[in-house]
Amino acid sequence: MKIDRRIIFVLIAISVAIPLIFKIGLPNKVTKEVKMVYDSIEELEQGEVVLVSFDHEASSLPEIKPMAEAVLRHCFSKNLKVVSFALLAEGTAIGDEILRNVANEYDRKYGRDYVFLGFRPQYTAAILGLGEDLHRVFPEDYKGISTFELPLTKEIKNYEDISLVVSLADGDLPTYWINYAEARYDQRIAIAVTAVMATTYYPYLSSKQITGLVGGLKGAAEYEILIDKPGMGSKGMDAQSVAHVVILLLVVLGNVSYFLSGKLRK
Amino acid sequence: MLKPKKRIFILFLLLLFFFLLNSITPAFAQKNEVEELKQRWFDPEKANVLAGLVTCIVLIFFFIIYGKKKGKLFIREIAGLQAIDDAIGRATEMGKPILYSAGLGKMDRVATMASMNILGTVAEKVAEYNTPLIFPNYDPVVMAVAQEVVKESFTRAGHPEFYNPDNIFFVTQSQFGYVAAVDGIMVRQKPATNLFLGTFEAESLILAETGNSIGAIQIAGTDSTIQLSFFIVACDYTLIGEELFAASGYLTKDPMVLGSIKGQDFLKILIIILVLAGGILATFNSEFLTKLFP
Amino acid sequence: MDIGILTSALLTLFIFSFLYKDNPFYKFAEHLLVGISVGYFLVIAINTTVLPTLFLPLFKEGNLLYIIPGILGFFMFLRFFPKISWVSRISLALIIGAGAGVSIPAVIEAQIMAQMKASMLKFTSFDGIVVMTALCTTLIYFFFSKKHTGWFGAPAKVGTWFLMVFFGATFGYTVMSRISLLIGRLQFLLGDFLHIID
Amino acid sequence: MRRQLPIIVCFGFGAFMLIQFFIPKRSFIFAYENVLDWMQIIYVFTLLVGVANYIKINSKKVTGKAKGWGYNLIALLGLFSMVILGFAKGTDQGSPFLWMFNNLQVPMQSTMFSLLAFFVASAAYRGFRARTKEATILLLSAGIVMLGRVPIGEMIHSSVPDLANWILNFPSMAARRGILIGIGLGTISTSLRIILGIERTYLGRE
Repeated sequence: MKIDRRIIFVLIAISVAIPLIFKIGLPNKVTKEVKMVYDSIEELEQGEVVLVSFDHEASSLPEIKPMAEAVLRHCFSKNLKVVSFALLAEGTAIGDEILRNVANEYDRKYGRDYVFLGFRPQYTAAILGLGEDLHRVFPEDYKGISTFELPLTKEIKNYEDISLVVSLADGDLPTYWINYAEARYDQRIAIAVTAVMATTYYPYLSSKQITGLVGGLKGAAEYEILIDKPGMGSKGMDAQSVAHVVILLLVVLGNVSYFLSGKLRK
Repeated sequence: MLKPKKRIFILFLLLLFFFLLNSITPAFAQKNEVEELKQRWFDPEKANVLAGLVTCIVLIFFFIIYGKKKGKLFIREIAGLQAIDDAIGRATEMGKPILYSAGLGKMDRVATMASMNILGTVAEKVAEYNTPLIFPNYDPVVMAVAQEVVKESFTRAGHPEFYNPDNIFFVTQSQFGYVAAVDGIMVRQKPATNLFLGTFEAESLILAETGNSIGAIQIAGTDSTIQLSFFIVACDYTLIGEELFAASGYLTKDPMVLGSIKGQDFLKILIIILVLAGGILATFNSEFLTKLFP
Repeated sequence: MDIGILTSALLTLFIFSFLYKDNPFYKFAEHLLVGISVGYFLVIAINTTVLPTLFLPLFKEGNLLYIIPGILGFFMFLRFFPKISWVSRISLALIIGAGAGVSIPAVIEAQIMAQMKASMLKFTSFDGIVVMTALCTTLIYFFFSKKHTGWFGAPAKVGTWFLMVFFGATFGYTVMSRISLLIGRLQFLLGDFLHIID
Repeated sequence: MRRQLPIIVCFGFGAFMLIQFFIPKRSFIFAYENVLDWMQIIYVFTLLVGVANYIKINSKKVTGKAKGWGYNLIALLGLFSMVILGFAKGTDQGSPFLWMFNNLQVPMQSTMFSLLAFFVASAAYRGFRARTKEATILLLSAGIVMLGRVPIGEMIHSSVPDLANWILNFPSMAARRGILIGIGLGTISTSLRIILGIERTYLGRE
């Protein structure tokens, strides 16, 4: 049976829009890999440094933003210091803005509690460079202030002064973090990636090369449960469920019609 | 290839250069272990990686030399490759063009290099029948290389006059801008065959779905594991990861490349044996093998 | 209404119009998007890379070593002049060569040896057996020196089954990601733009 | 010279970057840091070449009044307004540059991406048919993961999310590991061939 693609398109639009308007309130359960990220931040002492890297493009913002907000809220509520930058150009302005907004929620001060260092292309070189000297890779922050002058970065030399790296990614950048920062400098790495990339990183989870994994909007929703601050992730979960069911029904319909047409031909 | 003597000489020069650099840099204070380590010539913690490296180099080299000597090595057929031949034939019969895309990869990606090698063979076949080969590009460097490869292939096939550089063109460095352009080409020119070989990202599904809607035969191959799942669902044949690399060796028939593929096969056997041995030891609570790994 | 939200909403709708079919609104948005993204990239690249990592050490700190990458970078522009375009290959050779050199030990350590270690599981656990079987059979599938027939065909076949499990799981997970993106856009249209939801 | 020089450079830097991994000596680290800087800088220039190429092609279409040149003009306008605003007024909070990014680029790009939600649904409908044993496995695995990753899966049966997680964590993970190791071996052998100058497609065949 051939359905015009546009009918499928309309079905999908409806199945996402309706649950957004009329909330159902399906329950959500926290998975182990998300809890592991939460724990690896939870166990840090006040004042330790977390490096948050915005390794994504503007297109995946709907998934990255809820995850970034949840993780940053956790960091700031724990009084951790946050050093941040972007390894993909489009993450730059986005990262700067998300970081500033969340920091303001918690009254954190720029330069003392958090910094944003801007963008570096050629991520291999940047990640490796951080293992030797942060000031060399980032002589200045995003605003052009020397990293030797900012109170927070003044104290940081390389990975030895960074307790955890969180890579927010929509591509294979975490692989570079693992291949270079983890393997070469024993840096602890947690990742928050779009759902599409999540399966890619399960092997690293079981080999303990990453300390945890937050996967997409669902992961964000789970993280929001853990820090007890419902946000964008939780709001989208109903729509997610309904859309999945509609797609599965379409697949079932496709198969039923396939087998029926096969029988008719016989 | 460079002569071995020359190679050692260059390496020596390079080392000398860096030593000179070193002598003019200010001395660092030597305080702790890290500083002490920085006086040494070898980092003992990396011994296991060195062992792995030596194993890889020895095996791959051995088979490269072996291949060079023997001239011809056996490589099994790869399903997607046979399909490429048929697909070219089909386009010729129908008098329709063939669309080629190397995806978003830059020239330093292994998949892009493999794609260029395959492009050479495809172009040679296409030249015999004078079937148009359209190749929109995402990266200007890849485009330049592709033009040279195709031109050379047409010459080798004895039809340099059929080569049209305007068919291999640069589109844009924006992912979705590129997709939109390729989609436009598909809808307007209706190619009989689409070849997607290289590094792909989210655009894979849009390309494959549009290609499907115009009824083209589609053969894909990529090293991006995620996109493989879309190609598998939406294309007729898919070269999975290493198959793409091997395919380029299979087509070029370069004994040195084939040799290195053999070398990889032996490494795979070694990996399987080691993993199973490690599993057996782990069953008896021995960490003898696992301890050796990083 | 906020002009920013109005603009984004209109452009969002222009792009969604592609689902019906290709049309001038979509083409307008598409070209505008490409242009703007290239412009954005140019500004960010110059502000945050060319200036601090090349010009700052070269002109402010007087570190003459940086002349080398400066010149090599400049070589890339010689691509536009066919007669001397070959010079740009030197720069390309450096990136590709050095990249290849860095990647070999990194791949051996993280992508091969660490993965092998993680797969050495106990044969007494079901999960361990599954992991080792799946790993070994997929590796056999990628074996090119021998035809997948006879005794060798069976494990290769099992390997394809595990590959299919992976492809299916990835597809399923991806569906999730793509729907999330749509949720994000609809949250914007229904919330920030139309104020139907909060 | 034309052919030899790039191969020599490639070999020199490739071999150095390979061996320095094992040598913690200060001089080597210094040299290695420098090479990393160089790679970064040259890389930016290759991207700038792409931008220059883009401007060249679009202006050619506009001045030549090629079909649909109006669209190329829009692209150029977008590009130059970003560049002029970015350099004249800065990129800080509240700058017009950032406004353009947030209100034009971000929404368009994420909408483009969200089109995939529709395509993925139509591909699933068309592609997931239980024709062969392999296709059936593909279909089942996709279905279980799709259900298991959303709250509704748990309402159907409490073991659905666990089953989905098990698939992701064990068979699927191990198969991907197999693909990864294969690609890794391919990368190593290609990289070795590049360093030795056997593989030189990137230079273009001459």
